[in-house]
Amino acid sequence: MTEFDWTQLLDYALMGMLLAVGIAIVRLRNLFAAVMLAGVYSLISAAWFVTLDAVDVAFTEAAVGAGISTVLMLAAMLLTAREAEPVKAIRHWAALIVVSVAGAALFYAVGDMPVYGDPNSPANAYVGMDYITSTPNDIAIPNVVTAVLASYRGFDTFGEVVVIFAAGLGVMLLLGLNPGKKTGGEE
Amino acid sequence: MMEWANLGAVLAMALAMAIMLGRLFAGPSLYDRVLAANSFGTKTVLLLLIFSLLVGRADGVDIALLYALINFIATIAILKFFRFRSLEISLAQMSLRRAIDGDDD
Amino acid sequence: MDILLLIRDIASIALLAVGVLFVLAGAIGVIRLPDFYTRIHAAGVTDTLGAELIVFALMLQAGFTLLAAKLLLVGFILFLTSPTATHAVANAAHRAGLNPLLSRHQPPHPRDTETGEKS
Amino acid sequence: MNPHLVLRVVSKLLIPLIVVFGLYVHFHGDYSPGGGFQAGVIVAAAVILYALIFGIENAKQAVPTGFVRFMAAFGVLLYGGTGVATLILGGNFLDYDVLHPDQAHHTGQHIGILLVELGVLFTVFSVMMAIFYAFAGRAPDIPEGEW
Repeated sequence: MTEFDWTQLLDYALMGMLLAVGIAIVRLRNLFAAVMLAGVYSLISAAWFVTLDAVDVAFTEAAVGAGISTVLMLAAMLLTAREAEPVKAIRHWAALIVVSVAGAALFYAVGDMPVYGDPNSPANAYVGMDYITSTPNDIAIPNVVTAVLASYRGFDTFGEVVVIFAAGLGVMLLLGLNPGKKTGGEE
Repeated sequence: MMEWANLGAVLAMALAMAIMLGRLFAGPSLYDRVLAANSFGTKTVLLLLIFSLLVGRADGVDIALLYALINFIATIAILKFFRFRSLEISLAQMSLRRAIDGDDD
Repeated sequence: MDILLLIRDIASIALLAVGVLFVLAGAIGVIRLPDFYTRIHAAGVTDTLGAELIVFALMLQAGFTLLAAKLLLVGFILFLTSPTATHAVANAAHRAGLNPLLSRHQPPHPRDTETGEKS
Repeated sequence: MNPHLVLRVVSKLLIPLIVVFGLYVHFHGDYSPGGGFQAGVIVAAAVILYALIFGIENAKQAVPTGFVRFMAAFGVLLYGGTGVATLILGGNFLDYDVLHPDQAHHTGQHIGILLVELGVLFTVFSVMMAIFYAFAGRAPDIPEGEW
Protein backbone atom coordinates (compact mmCIF):
# COMPACT_ATOMS: atom_id res chain seq x y z
CA MET A 1 0.00 0.00 0.00
CA THR A 2 2.93 2.30 -0.58
CA GLU A 3 1.66 3.48 -3.95
CA PHE A 4 0.55 7.07 -4.04
CA ASP A 5 -3.22 7.50 -4.33
CA TRP A 6 -3.50 10.08 -7.07
CA THR A 7 -7.18 10.84 -6.46
CA GLN A 8 -6.27 12.59 -3.23
CA LEU A 9 -4.90 15.40 -5.41
CA LEU A 10 -8.52 16.05 -6.33
CA ASP A 11 -9.43 16.27 -2.64
CA TYR A 12 -6.70 18.87 -2.09
CA ALA A 13 -7.84 20.87 -5.10
CA LEU A 14 -11.46 20.86 -3.92
CA MET A 15 -10.52 21.81 -0.37
CA GLY A 16 -8.35 24.65 -1.66
CA MET A 17 -11.27 25.93 -3.72
CA LEU A 18 -13.55 25.71 -0.68
CA LEU A 19 -11.12 27.83 1.29
CA ALA A 20 -10.84 30.41 -1.50
CA VAL A 21 -14.62 30.65 -1.89
CA GLY A 22 -15.10 31.00 1.86
CA ILE A 23 -12.65 33.89 2.05
CA ALA A 24 -14.23 35.52 -0.99
CA ILE A 25 -17.72 35.33 0.57
CA VAL A 26 -16.43 37.16 3.63
CA ARG A 27 -14.70 39.81 1.53
CA LEU A 28 -17.56 40.58 -0.84
CA ARG A 29 -19.86 43.53 -0.25
CA ASN A 30 -22.36 42.74 -2.99
CA LEU A 31 -24.96 40.41 -1.52
CA PHE A 32 -26.01 38.98 -4.90
CA ALA A 33 -22.46 37.84 -5.54
CA ALA A 34 -22.27 36.48 -1.98
CA VAL A 35 -25.43 34.39 -2.49
CA MET A 36 -24.05 33.12 -5.78
CA LEU A 37 -20.76 32.21 -4.15
CA ALA A 38 -22.65 30.41 -1.39
CA GLY A 39 -24.27 28.30 -4.11
CA VAL A 40 -20.85 27.62 -5.61
CA TYR A 41 -19.59 26.68 -2.14
CA SER A 42 -22.35 24.09 -1.83
CA LEU A 43 -21.48 22.82 -5.29
CA ILE A 44 -17.81 22.31 -4.40
CA SER A 45 -18.55 20.74 -1.05
CA ALA A 46 -21.02 18.34 -2.65
CA ALA A 47 -18.39 17.33 -5.20
CA TRP A 48 -16.02 16.80 -2.31
CA PHE A 49 -18.59 14.61 -0.54
CA VAL A 50 -18.76 12.48 -3.68
CA THR A 51 -15.00 11.97 -3.61
CA LEU A 52 -15.35 10.92 0.05
CA ASP A 53 -18.07 8.42 -1.00
CA ALA A 54 -20.82 10.14 0.99
CA VAL A 55 -23.24 10.20 -1.93
CA ASP A 56 -26.46 10.70 0.06
CA VAL A 57 -25.04 13.76 1.79
CA ALA A 58 -23.79 15.02 -1.56
CA PHE A 59 -27.26 14.57 -3.02
CA THR A 60 -28.86 16.61 -0.26
CA GLU A 61 -26.16 19.27 -0.46
CA ALA A 62 -26.59 19.55 -4.22
CA ALA A 63 -30.37 19.75 -4.11
CA VAL A 64 -30.77 22.00 -1.08
CA GLY A 65 -27.58 24.03 -0.85
CA ALA A 66 -26.94 24.75 -4.50
CA GLY A 67 -30.52 24.81 -5.74
CA ILE A 68 -33.35 25.67 -3.42
CA SER A 69 -31.53 27.76 -0.84
CA THR A 70 -29.99 29.96 -3.54
CA VAL A 71 -33.40 30.60 -5.05
CA LEU A 72 -35.06 31.20 -1.69
CA MET A 73 -32.32 33.55 -0.51
CA LEU A 74 -32.55 35.53 -3.73
CA ALA A 75 -36.32 35.72 -3.38
CA ALA A 76 -35.91 36.92 0.20
CA MET A 77 -33.31 39.46 -0.90
CA LEU A 78 -35.87 41.17 -3.11
CA LEU A 79 -37.29 42.54 0.14
CA THR A 80 -34.00 43.69 1.69
CA ALA A 81 -30.84 45.60 0.82
CA ARG A 82 -28.45 44.50 -1.89
CA GLU A 83 -25.22 45.78 -0.34
CA ALA A 84 -23.84 44.77 3.03
CA GLU A 85 -23.31 47.49 5.62
CA PRO A 86 -19.66 48.16 6.38
CA VAL A 87 -18.64 46.83 9.78
CA LYS A 88 -16.44 48.68 12.27
CA ALA A 89 -12.82 47.52 12.38
CA ILE A 90 -12.89 46.77 16.10
CA ARG A 91 -15.53 44.11 15.54
CA HIS A 92 -13.30 42.46 12.95
CA TRP A 93 -10.57 42.13 15.56
CA ALA A 94 -12.95 40.65 18.13
CA ALA A 95 -14.16 38.13 15.57
CA LEU A 96 -10.60 37.30 14.59
CA ILE A 97 -9.69 36.54 18.21
CA VAL A 98 -12.69 34.27 18.69
CA VAL A 99 -12.04 32.45 15.45
CA SER A 100 -8.33 32.03 16.23
CA VAL A 101 -9.03 30.52 19.64
CA ALA A 102 -11.69 28.18 18.27
CA GLY A 103 -9.43 27.21 15.36
CA ALA A 104 -6.51 26.50 17.67
CA ALA A 105 -8.74 24.28 19.82
CA LEU A 106 -9.89 22.41 16.72
CA PHE A 107 -6.31 21.97 15.51
CA TYR A 108 -5.42 20.64 18.94
CA ALA A 109 -8.26 18.15 18.69
CA VAL A 110 -7.25 16.94 15.23
CA GLY A 111 -4.49 14.81 16.77
CA ASP A 112 -7.09 12.65 18.50
CA MET A 113 -9.21 12.13 15.39
CA PRO A 114 -9.21 8.64 13.88
CA VAL A 115 -7.77 8.17 10.41
CA TYR A 116 -10.25 8.74 7.56
CA GLY A 117 -12.16 5.53 6.92
CA ASP A 118 -10.70 3.74 9.93
CA PRO A 119 -13.01 0.76 10.63
CA ASN A 120 -12.02 0.72 14.31
CA SER A 121 -12.94 4.32 15.03
CA PRO A 122 -15.75 4.75 17.60
CA ALA A 123 -18.17 6.09 15.00
CA ASN A 124 -17.73 3.07 12.77
CA ALA A 125 -17.00 0.26 15.19
CA TYR A 126 -20.12 -0.29 17.25
CA VAL A 127 -23.50 0.93 16.07
CA GLY A 128 -22.42 1.86 12.55
CA MET A 129 -20.95 -1.57 11.88
CA ASP A 130 -24.06 -3.09 13.42
CA TYR A 131 -26.31 -1.27 10.95
CA ILE A 132 -24.15 -2.31 8.02
CA THR A 133 -24.10 -5.97 8.99
CA SER A 134 -27.75 -6.29 9.95
CA THR A 135 -29.42 -4.24 7.21
CA PRO A 136 -29.43 -7.07 4.62
CA ASN A 137 -31.14 -9.37 7.14
CA ASP A 138 -33.52 -6.91 8.79
CA ILE A 139 -34.58 -4.57 5.99
CA ALA A 140 -33.32 -6.24 2.81
CA ILE A 141 -32.62 -3.07 0.87
CA PRO A 142 -29.21 -2.22 -0.56
CA ASN A 143 -28.95 1.43 0.51
CA VAL A 144 -27.97 1.41 4.17
CA VAL A 145 -28.51 5.16 4.52
CA THR A 146 -32.16 4.88 3.56
CA ALA A 147 -32.57 1.91 5.90
CA VAL A 148 -31.10 3.85 8.81
CA LEU A 149 -33.06 7.02 8.06
CA ALA A 150 -36.45 5.54 7.41
CA SER A 151 -36.51 2.35 9.45
CA TYR A 152 -33.92 2.15 12.23
CA ARG A 153 -34.15 5.84 13.06
CA GLY A 154 -37.74 6.34 11.97
CA PHE A 155 -38.52 8.32 15.11
CA ASP A 156 -35.75 10.83 14.37
CA THR A 157 -36.92 11.30 10.81
CA PHE A 158 -40.46 11.80 12.06
CA GLY A 159 -39.13 14.54 14.31
CA GLU A 160 -37.34 16.11 11.36
CA VAL A 161 -40.49 16.10 9.28
CA VAL A 162 -42.39 17.77 12.11
CA VAL A 163 -39.62 20.39 12.37
CA ILE A 164 -39.85 21.11 8.64
CA PHE A 165 -43.62 21.30 8.91
CA ALA A 166 -43.32 23.70 11.86
CA ALA A 167 -40.92 25.88 9.86
CA GLY A 168 -43.34 25.99 6.96
CA LEU A 169 -46.20 26.71 9.33
CA GLY A 170 -44.27 29.62 10.81
CA VAL A 171 -43.63 31.10 7.37
CA MET A 172 -47.25 30.64 6.37
CA LEU A 173 -48.53 32.27 9.56
CA LEU A 174 -46.10 35.20 9.53
CA LEU A 175 -46.00 36.04 5.83
CA GLY A 176 -49.06 34.36 4.35
CA LEU A 177 -49.25 32.44 1.11
CA ASN A 178 -51.13 35.09 -0.88
CA PRO A 179 -49.40 38.29 0.21
CA GLY A 180 -50.01 40.11 -3.07
CA LYS A 181 -53.78 39.82 -2.87
CA LYS A 182 -54.20 41.43 0.53
CA THR A 183 -51.66 44.23 0.44
CA GLY A 184 -51.72 44.90 -3.30
CA GLY A 185 -54.56 47.38 -3.13
CA GLU A 186 -53.18 49.44 -0.29
CA GLU A 187 -49.79 50.27 -1.71
CA MET B 1 -3.97 3.46 -19.39
CA MET B 2 -7.66 4.36 -19.24
CA GLU B 3 -7.36 5.18 -15.55
CA TRP B 4 -4.51 7.58 -16.17
CA ALA B 5 -6.44 9.32 -18.92
CA ASN B 6 -9.45 9.69 -16.64
CA LEU B 7 -7.29 10.92 -13.79
CA GLY B 8 -5.71 13.51 -16.02
CA ALA B 9 -9.14 14.60 -17.21
CA VAL B 10 -10.40 14.93 -13.63
CA LEU B 11 -7.45 17.06 -12.63
CA ALA B 12 -7.83 19.16 -15.77
CA MET B 13 -11.47 19.76 -14.81
CA ALA B 14 -10.35 20.83 -11.34
CA LEU B 15 -7.89 23.23 -12.99
CA ALA B 16 -10.64 24.64 -15.20
CA MET B 17 -12.85 25.05 -12.13
CA ALA B 18 -10.09 26.96 -10.36
CA ILE B 19 -9.68 29.27 -13.37
CA MET B 20 -13.45 29.87 -13.40
CA LEU B 21 -13.25 30.70 -9.72
CA GLY B 22 -10.76 33.42 -10.59
CA ARG B 23 -13.27 35.01 -12.98
CA LEU B 24 -15.99 34.53 -10.38
CA PHE B 25 -14.01 36.56 -7.84
CA ALA B 26 -12.71 39.17 -10.26
CA GLY B 27 -15.66 39.61 -12.62
CA PRO B 28 -16.28 43.33 -12.98
CA SER B 29 -20.01 43.04 -13.67
CA LEU B 30 -22.41 40.64 -12.05
CA TYR B 31 -23.11 39.07 -15.44
CA ASP B 32 -19.49 37.95 -15.63
CA ARG B 33 -20.00 36.27 -12.30
CA VAL B 34 -23.21 34.57 -13.43
CA LEU B 35 -21.47 33.34 -16.56
CA ALA B 36 -18.54 32.02 -14.53
CA ALA B 37 -20.85 30.34 -12.01
CA ASN B 38 -22.82 28.61 -14.76
CA SER B 39 -19.67 27.45 -16.50
CA PHE B 40 -18.31 26.34 -13.13
CA GLY B 41 -21.38 24.17 -12.65
CA THR B 42 -20.93 22.54 -16.05
CA LYS B 43 -17.34 21.73 -15.20
CA THR B 44 -18.39 20.28 -11.84
CA VAL B 45 -20.86 18.02 -13.64
CA LEU B 46 -18.08 16.80 -15.93
CA LEU B 47 -15.73 16.31 -12.99
CA LEU B 48 -18.30 14.18 -11.19
CA LEU B 49 -18.98 12.11 -14.30
CA ILE B 50 -15.32 11.39 -14.96
CA PHE B 51 -14.65 10.76 -11.28
CA SER B 52 -17.46 8.24 -10.92
CA LEU B 53 -16.13 6.32 -13.90
CA LEU B 54 -12.59 6.61 -12.60
CA VAL B 55 -13.38 4.95 -9.28
CA GLY B 56 -16.14 2.74 -10.69
CA ARG B 57 -18.97 3.95 -8.47
CA ALA B 58 -22.02 4.78 -10.52
CA ASP B 59 -23.70 6.89 -7.84
CA GLY B 60 -21.83 10.02 -8.86
CA VAL B 61 -23.72 10.07 -12.16
CA ASP B 62 -27.05 10.65 -10.37
CA ILE B 63 -25.58 13.62 -8.58
CA ALA B 64 -24.13 14.97 -11.81
CA LEU B 65 -27.57 14.68 -13.39
CA LEU B 66 -29.08 16.61 -10.51
CA TYR B 67 -26.40 19.30 -10.81
CA ALA B 68 -27.01 19.77 -14.49
CA LEU B 69 -30.67 20.50 -13.72
CA ILE B 70 -30.19 22.55 -10.53
CA ASN B 71 -27.46 24.68 -12.05
CA PHE B 72 -29.82 25.87 -14.77
CA ILE B 73 -32.52 26.80 -12.25
CA ALA B 74 -30.06 28.73 -10.08
CA THR B 75 -28.76 30.65 -13.11
CA ILE B 76 -32.26 31.61 -14.21
CA ALA B 77 -33.15 32.66 -10.65
CA ILE B 78 -30.10 34.90 -10.33
CA LEU B 79 -30.80 36.54 -13.68
CA LYS B 80 -34.46 37.10 -12.91
CA PHE B 81 -33.95 38.53 -9.47
CA PHE B 82 -30.91 40.59 -10.35
CA ARG B 83 -32.41 42.48 -13.27
CA PHE B 84 -34.96 43.97 -10.93
CA ARG B 85 -32.36 45.56 -8.73
CA SER B 86 -29.82 46.51 -11.36
CA LEU B 87 -31.58 49.79 -12.12
CA GLU B 88 -31.28 50.92 -8.52
CA ILE B 89 -35.05 51.06 -8.27
CA SER B 90 -36.40 50.32 -4.85
CA LEU B 91 -39.49 48.27 -4.36
CA ALA B 92 -41.69 51.23 -3.46
CA GLN B 93 -40.47 53.28 -6.44
CA MET B 94 -41.18 50.44 -8.79
CA SER B 95 -44.72 49.90 -7.62
CA LEU B 96 -45.26 53.66 -7.73
CA ARG B 97 -43.98 53.82 -11.29
CA ARG B 98 -46.16 50.94 -12.36
CA ALA B 99 -49.15 52.56 -10.70
CA ILE B 100 -48.49 55.78 -12.64
CA ASP B 101 -47.87 54.05 -15.94
CA GLY B 102 -50.84 51.85 -15.37
CA ASP B 103 -49.30 48.94 -17.27
CA ASP B 104 -50.64 45.90 -15.60
CA ASP B 105 -49.19 42.90 -17.32
CA MET C 1 -11.69 -8.97 -29.43
CA ASP C 2 -8.69 -7.37 -27.80
CA ILE C 3 -8.22 -5.23 -30.85
CA LEU C 4 -11.78 -3.96 -30.51
CA LEU C 5 -11.21 -3.12 -26.86
CA LEU C 6 -8.01 -1.34 -27.75
CA ILE C 7 -9.76 0.65 -30.45
CA ARG C 8 -12.50 1.55 -27.99
CA ASP C 9 -9.97 2.71 -25.44
CA ILE C 10 -8.05 4.75 -27.96
CA ALA C 11 -11.22 6.37 -29.29
CA SER C 12 -12.34 7.14 -25.76
CA ILE C 13 -9.00 8.68 -24.83
CA ALA C 14 -8.93 10.72 -28.01
CA LEU C 15 -12.46 12.08 -27.40
CA LEU C 16 -11.61 12.77 -23.77
CA ALA C 17 -8.42 14.61 -24.72
CA VAL C 18 -10.16 16.78 -27.30
CA GLY C 19 -13.00 17.54 -24.89
CA VAL C 20 -10.63 18.48 -22.08
CA LEU C 21 -8.71 20.66 -24.53
CA PHE C 22 -11.90 22.51 -25.45
CA VAL C 23 -12.93 22.99 -21.83
CA LEU C 24 -9.49 24.25 -20.81
CA ALA C 25 -9.33 26.56 -23.81
CA GLY C 26 -12.71 27.96 -22.82
CA ALA C 27 -11.57 28.45 -19.25
CA ILE C 28 -8.47 30.30 -20.35
CA GLY C 29 -10.59 32.40 -22.68
CA VAL C 30 -12.92 33.35 -19.84
CA ILE C 31 -10.07 34.59 -17.70
CA ARG C 32 -8.08 36.28 -20.48
CA LEU C 33 -10.53 37.93 -22.86
CA PRO C 34 -11.21 41.64 -22.42
CA ASP C 35 -14.97 42.08 -22.02
CA PHE C 36 -18.16 40.24 -21.18
CA TYR C 37 -19.39 39.48 -24.69
CA THR C 38 -16.11 37.95 -25.78
CA ARG C 39 -15.94 35.93 -22.56
CA ILE C 40 -19.38 34.53 -23.17
CA HIS C 41 -18.16 33.30 -26.54
CA ALA C 42 -15.33 31.47 -24.85
CA ALA C 43 -17.47 29.94 -22.11
CA GLY C 44 -20.71 29.14 -23.90
CA VAL C 45 -19.45 27.59 -27.10
CA THR C 46 -16.58 25.50 -25.80
CA ASP C 47 -18.47 24.29 -22.74
CA THR C 48 -21.21 22.68 -24.78
CA LEU C 49 -18.90 21.01 -27.30
CA GLY C 50 -16.34 19.94 -24.70
CA ALA C 51 -19.01 18.54 -22.41
CA GLU C 52 -20.61 16.52 -25.20
CA LEU C 53 -17.24 15.11 -26.30
CA ILE C 54 -16.38 14.11 -22.73
CA VAL C 55 -19.79 12.51 -22.22
CA PHE C 56 -19.37 10.49 -25.42
CA ALA C 57 -15.91 9.40 -24.33
CA LEU C 58 -17.31 8.21 -21.01
CA MET C 59 -20.18 6.42 -22.78
CA LEU C 60 -17.61 4.48 -24.78
CA GLN C 61 -16.00 3.43 -21.51
CA ALA C 62 -19.30 2.44 -19.93
CA GLY C 63 -20.51 0.16 -22.72
CA PHE C 64 -24.14 -0.91 -23.07
CA THR C 65 -25.26 -0.42 -19.48
CA LEU C 66 -27.70 1.65 -17.46
CA LEU C 67 -24.74 3.89 -16.73
CA ALA C 68 -24.41 4.72 -20.43
CA ALA C 69 -28.11 5.62 -20.58
CA LYS C 70 -27.71 7.95 -17.62
CA LEU C 71 -24.64 9.50 -19.23
CA LEU C 72 -26.65 10.05 -22.41
CA LEU C 73 -29.33 11.76 -20.35
CA VAL C 74 -26.72 14.02 -18.72
CA GLY C 75 -25.37 14.83 -22.15
CA PHE C 76 -28.85 15.65 -23.42
CA ILE C 77 -29.60 17.89 -20.45
CA LEU C 78 -26.27 19.69 -20.77
CA PHE C 79 -26.92 20.07 -24.49
CA LEU C 80 -30.19 21.82 -23.67
CA THR C 81 -29.32 23.84 -20.59
CA SER C 82 -25.82 25.07 -21.34
CA PRO C 83 -26.65 27.07 -24.48
CA THR C 84 -29.93 28.22 -22.97
CA ALA C 85 -28.27 29.53 -19.83
CA THR C 86 -25.63 31.27 -21.94
CA HIS C 87 -28.35 32.82 -24.06
CA ALA C 88 -30.21 33.97 -20.97
CA VAL C 89 -27.10 35.57 -19.47
CA ALA C 90 -26.25 37.35 -22.71
CA ASN C 91 -29.84 38.49 -23.15
CA ALA C 92 -30.04 39.81 -19.60
CA ALA C 93 -26.73 41.65 -19.89
CA HIS C 94 -27.81 43.17 -23.20
CA ARG C 95 -31.13 44.33 -21.77
CA ALA C 96 -29.42 45.73 -18.69
CA GLY C 97 -27.42 47.95 -21.01
CA LEU C 98 -24.00 46.39 -20.69
CA ASN C 99 -22.11 47.75 -23.68
CA PRO C 100 -19.64 45.64 -25.60
CA LEU C 101 -16.06 46.87 -25.77
CA LEU C 102 -15.70 48.41 -29.22
CA SER C 103 -12.71 50.08 -30.77
CA ARG C 104 -13.82 53.14 -32.75
CA HIS C 105 -17.25 52.83 -34.26
CA GLN C 106 -19.71 52.98 -31.45
CA PRO C 107 -23.20 52.22 -32.78
CA PRO C 108 -26.11 53.36 -30.62
CA HIS C 109 -27.27 50.79 -28.14
CA PRO C 110 -30.49 49.11 -29.31
CA ARG C 111 -32.23 50.13 -26.16
CA ASP C 112 -31.72 53.80 -26.97
CA THR C 113 -33.26 53.41 -30.42
CA GLU C 114 -36.43 51.85 -29.02
CA THR C 115 -39.47 54.00 -28.55
CA GLY C 116 -38.29 55.95 -25.57
CA GLU C 117 -40.57 54.71 -22.83
CA LYS C 118 -37.65 54.18 -20.49
CA SER C 119 -36.59 57.85 -20.73
CA MET D 1 -42.38 38.63 -29.76
CA ASN D 2 -41.87 37.17 -26.35
CA PRO D 3 -38.41 38.10 -25.08
CA HIS D 4 -37.94 34.73 -23.41
CA LEU D 5 -39.04 32.40 -26.17
CA VAL D 6 -35.95 30.21 -25.93
CA LEU D 7 -36.25 29.95 -22.16
CA ARG D 8 -39.93 29.07 -22.39
CA VAL D 9 -39.43 26.30 -24.93
CA VAL D 10 -36.45 24.77 -23.15
CA SER D 11 -38.04 24.88 -19.72
CA LYS D 12 -41.23 23.31 -21.07
CA LEU D 13 -38.99 20.43 -22.09
CA LEU D 14 -37.06 20.40 -18.84
CA ILE D 15 -39.79 20.72 -16.21
CA PRO D 16 -41.37 17.29 -16.84
CA LEU D 17 -37.88 15.82 -16.95
CA ILE D 18 -37.05 17.32 -13.54
CA VAL D 19 -40.29 16.02 -12.01
CA VAL D 20 -39.69 12.53 -13.40
CA PHE D 21 -36.13 12.62 -12.10
CA GLY D 22 -37.43 13.62 -8.68
CA LEU D 23 -39.85 10.68 -8.68
CA TYR D 24 -37.00 8.40 -9.77
CA VAL D 25 -34.94 9.67 -6.84
CA HIS D 26 -37.83 8.91 -4.52
CA PHE D 27 -38.82 5.45 -5.72
CA HIS D 28 -35.26 4.36 -6.38
CA GLY D 29 -34.11 5.58 -2.97
CA ASP D 30 -33.84 2.01 -1.69
CA TYR D 31 -31.18 1.19 -4.24
CA SER D 32 -29.31 4.40 -4.97
CA PRO D 33 -28.67 7.68 -3.14
CA GLY D 34 -31.69 9.81 -2.51
CA GLY D 35 -35.03 9.57 -0.78
CA GLY D 36 -38.09 11.54 0.05
CA PHE D 37 -36.31 14.69 1.22
CA GLN D 38 -34.22 15.09 -1.91
CA ALA D 39 -37.15 14.16 -4.15
CA GLY D 40 -39.35 16.79 -2.51
CA VAL D 41 -36.70 19.44 -3.06
CA ILE D 42 -36.23 18.44 -6.69
CA VAL D 43 -39.96 18.50 -7.49
CA ALA D 44 -40.24 21.87 -5.73
CA ALA D 45 -37.33 23.11 -7.86
CA ALA D 46 -39.27 22.15 -10.98
CA VAL D 47 -42.30 24.18 -9.89
CA ILE D 48 -40.04 27.09 -8.93
CA LEU D 49 -38.51 27.03 -12.40
CA TYR D 50 -42.03 27.23 -13.80
CA ALA D 51 -42.80 30.15 -11.49
CA LEU D 52 -39.61 31.95 -12.50
CA ILE D 53 -40.27 31.73 -16.20
CA PHE D 54 -44.06 31.86 -16.49
CA GLY D 55 -44.78 34.07 -13.47
CA ILE D 56 -45.88 33.33 -9.95
CA GLU D 57 -49.57 33.78 -10.70
CA ASN D 58 -49.47 31.01 -13.27
CA ALA D 59 -47.58 28.80 -10.87
CA LYS D 60 -50.22 29.42 -8.23
CA GLN D 61 -52.81 28.14 -10.67
CA ALA D 62 -50.78 25.00 -11.32
CA VAL D 63 -49.96 24.38 -7.64
CA PRO D 64 -52.62 26.26 -5.66
CA THR D 65 -51.82 27.60 -2.24
CA GLY D 66 -54.63 25.59 -0.71
CA PHE D 67 -53.04 22.44 -2.10
CA VAL D 68 -49.68 23.46 -0.62
CA ARG D 69 -51.28 24.07 2.76
CA PHE D 70 -53.09 20.73 2.64
CA MET D 71 -50.09 18.69 1.50
CA ALA D 72 -47.76 20.09 4.17
CA ALA D 73 -50.03 18.72 6.86
CA PHE D 74 -50.91 15.58 4.91
CA GLY D 75 -47.25 14.53 4.69
CA VAL D 76 -46.83 14.61 8.45
CA LEU D 77 -50.15 12.80 8.78
CA LEU D 78 -49.03 10.10 6.34
CA TYR D 79 -45.81 9.58 8.28
CA GLY D 80 -47.55 9.43 11.63
CA GLY D 81 -50.41 7.40 10.18
CA THR D 82 -47.99 4.73 9.00
CA GLY D 83 -46.75 4.48 12.56
CA VAL D 84 -50.28 4.26 13.94
CA ALA D 85 -51.14 1.63 11.35
CA THR D 86 -48.25 -0.52 12.50
CA LEU D 87 -49.47 -0.05 16.09
CA ILE D 88 -52.97 -1.19 15.13
CA LEU D 89 -51.63 -4.20 13.25
CA GLY D 90 -49.88 -5.32 16.40
CA GLY D 91 -46.30 -4.12 16.02
CA ASN D 92 -44.33 -1.30 17.56
CA PHE D 93 -44.63 2.29 16.35
CA LEU D 94 -42.99 2.48 12.90
CA ASP D 95 -42.14 -1.23 12.93
CA TYR D 96 -42.96 -1.89 9.27
CA ASP D 97 -42.61 -5.67 9.28
CA VAL D 98 -46.27 -6.12 10.21
CA LEU D 99 -47.50 -4.24 7.13
CA HIS D 100 -47.15 -7.27 4.87
CA PRO D 101 -47.33 -10.98 5.69
CA ASP D 102 -44.29 -11.81 3.56
CA GLN D 103 -41.72 -11.84 6.35
CA ALA D 104 -39.04 -13.70 4.40
CA HIS D 105 -38.40 -10.91 1.91
CA HIS D 106 -39.22 -8.06 4.29
CA THR D 107 -41.83 -6.68 1.90
CA GLY D 108 -43.41 -4.83 4.81
CA GLN D 109 -40.20 -2.87 5.29
CA HIS D 110 -40.24 -1.84 1.62
CA ILE D 111 -43.85 -0.67 1.82
CA GLY D 112 -43.28 1.13 5.10
CA ILE D 113 -40.18 2.94 3.90
CA LEU D 114 -41.90 4.03 0.70
CA LEU D 115 -44.94 5.33 2.59
CA VAL D 116 -42.86 7.15 5.15
CA GLU D 117 -40.63 8.71 2.51
CA LEU D 118 -43.73 9.71 0.56
CA GLY D 119 -44.84 11.63 3.64
CA VAL D 120 -41.44 13.31 3.79
CA LEU D 121 -41.72 14.16 0.08
CA PHE D 122 -45.13 15.81 0.48
CA THR D 123 -44.11 17.86 3.48
CA VAL D 124 -40.78 19.00 2.08
CA PHE D 125 -42.27 19.86 -1.31
CA SER D 126 -45.09 21.92 0.17
CA VAL D 127 -42.92 23.69 2.71
CA MET D 128 -40.44 24.69 0.00
CA MET D 129 -43.29 25.94 -2.16
CA ALA D 130 -44.81 27.81 0.80
CA ILE D 131 -41.53 29.58 1.55
CA PHE D 132 -41.08 30.47 -2.11
CA TYR D 133 -44.63 31.80 -2.44
CA ALA D 134 -44.33 33.74 0.80
CA PHE D 135 -41.09 35.50 -0.15
CA ALA D 136 -41.28 35.82 -3.92
CA GLY D 137 -44.98 36.64 -3.84
CA ARG D 138 -44.42 39.72 -1.67
CA ALA D 139 -42.46 41.62 -4.29
CA PRO D 140 -44.41 42.64 -7.38
CA ASP D 141 -43.87 40.06 -10.07
CA ILE D 142 -41.18 41.11 -12.51
CA PRO D 143 -42.81 41.68 -15.91
CA GLU D 144 -41.65 39.93 -19.06
CA GLY D 145 -39.58 42.67 -20.60
CA GLU D 146 -37.90 43.71 -17.40
CA TRP D 147 -35.44 40.89 -16.93
